[in-house]
Amino acid sequence: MIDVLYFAWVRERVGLGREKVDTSAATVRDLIAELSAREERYAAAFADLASLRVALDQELSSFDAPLAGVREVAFFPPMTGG
Amino acid sequence: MIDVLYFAWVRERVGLGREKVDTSAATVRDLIAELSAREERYAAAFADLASLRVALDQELSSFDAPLAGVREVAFFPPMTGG
Amino acid sequence: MRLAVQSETFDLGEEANRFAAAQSGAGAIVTFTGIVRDNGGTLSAMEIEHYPGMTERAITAMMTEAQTRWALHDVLVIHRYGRLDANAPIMMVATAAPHRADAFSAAEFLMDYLKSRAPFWKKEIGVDGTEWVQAKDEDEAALTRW
Amino acid sequence: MRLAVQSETFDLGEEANRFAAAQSGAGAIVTFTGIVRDNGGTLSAMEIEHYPGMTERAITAMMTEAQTRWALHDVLVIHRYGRLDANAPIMMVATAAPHRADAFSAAEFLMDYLKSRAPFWKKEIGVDGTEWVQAKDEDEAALTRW
Repeated sequence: MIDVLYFAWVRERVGLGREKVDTSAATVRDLIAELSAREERYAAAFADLASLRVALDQELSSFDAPLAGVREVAFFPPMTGG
Repeated sequence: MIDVLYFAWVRERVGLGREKVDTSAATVRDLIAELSAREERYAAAFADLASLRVALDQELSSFDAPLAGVREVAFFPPMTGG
Repeated sequence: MRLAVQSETFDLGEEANRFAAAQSGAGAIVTFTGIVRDNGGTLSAMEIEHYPGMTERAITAMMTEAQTRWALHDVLVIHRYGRLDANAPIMMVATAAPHRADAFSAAEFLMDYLKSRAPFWKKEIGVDGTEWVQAKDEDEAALTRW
Repeated sequence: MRLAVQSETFDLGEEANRFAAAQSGAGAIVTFTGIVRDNGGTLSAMEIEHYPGMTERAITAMMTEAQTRWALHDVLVIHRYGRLDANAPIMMVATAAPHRADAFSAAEFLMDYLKSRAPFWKKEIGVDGTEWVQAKDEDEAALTRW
């Protein structure tokens, strides 16, 4: 089980901000494929990876990073703070 | 008659901050020569022109500038504000 | 070094004075305050989302890096989240240093990083609806100078 | 645009708040405050001399130039003269702009020019006597970037 978090318009498309996902995906990219296959709202959220960022255990990471040992995955658009 | 002002260590060497000078000096450089010839304290104040600045009627100027029409001449070291 | 990620507003003057009073021997204090622009009356509010935990970690790392790169006495960052009305303060950075160049550089560095590397997302609530603010190329480009 | 050349002290927070409150539509406010450093306890006070009339003219010209070069809403400069104790505020610059880059650049420009083109002369009153502060090459060099 892994905690998956969504922010900003990713959260709005998925329809929730946080969920527990039972997965054996090896990488972030595998997890995205798994979720996108599951329901249309995920496919919509993950349609354009170029406009998405991912953090693993609260550190910015890449879509090819392995999920082994990771407890928290977060998806969000590029940050626009300040 | 021209108002001559001195600031910072120039003022301290000359011994006063402002005086009226009766002069027919054509340029700032002529005025400096005239004052320096008059008394030792002026010669001490004007000894090193490289470390002096001059303003004519409150605008930074040069030692070769003409004094015709000028009412106020000020001598001071490079500024160190802030 | 103090970081506050908060929904409450803050008072620029009060924060600046508290920050300055805590310094000893600093010759230069720079503050930057960001304010919600009303864009000529078309924007009524802004909603800022953050990632509790990661937001604090990311900003703390930026503040630590600023203190490594410049000779600083102290750094302060306040950043709000939630709904902010037009003309309300969004965030503030303050730096204290012996010399002005360090205080200015560190404040600009922190602003550039906060804009595009701190986990905050802004949604504009305008008279014509709401819209997520998109990341700007110029904000990304600003990072290359550091 | 406000310029105050004064012997009285000023309150950073109060001035920053008054400046910010007067703005409308500014997204970015930068303040710089210069403070008398005690140089590790060796400096007890500073005496600042100015040239009444020319000082105001020179700074006004700098402020006008800043407003010409950058998109600014407003500019504030406060500069003190007379005897200033260690840790007292010497001067303050504030800029308000739609965007942060303009606010930062204008504040740095004004600081660089105030340091070496505004008619002020500083004398340090230390435990070992008094000394006029000499102009620094680095302050002169800082002007070349503008």
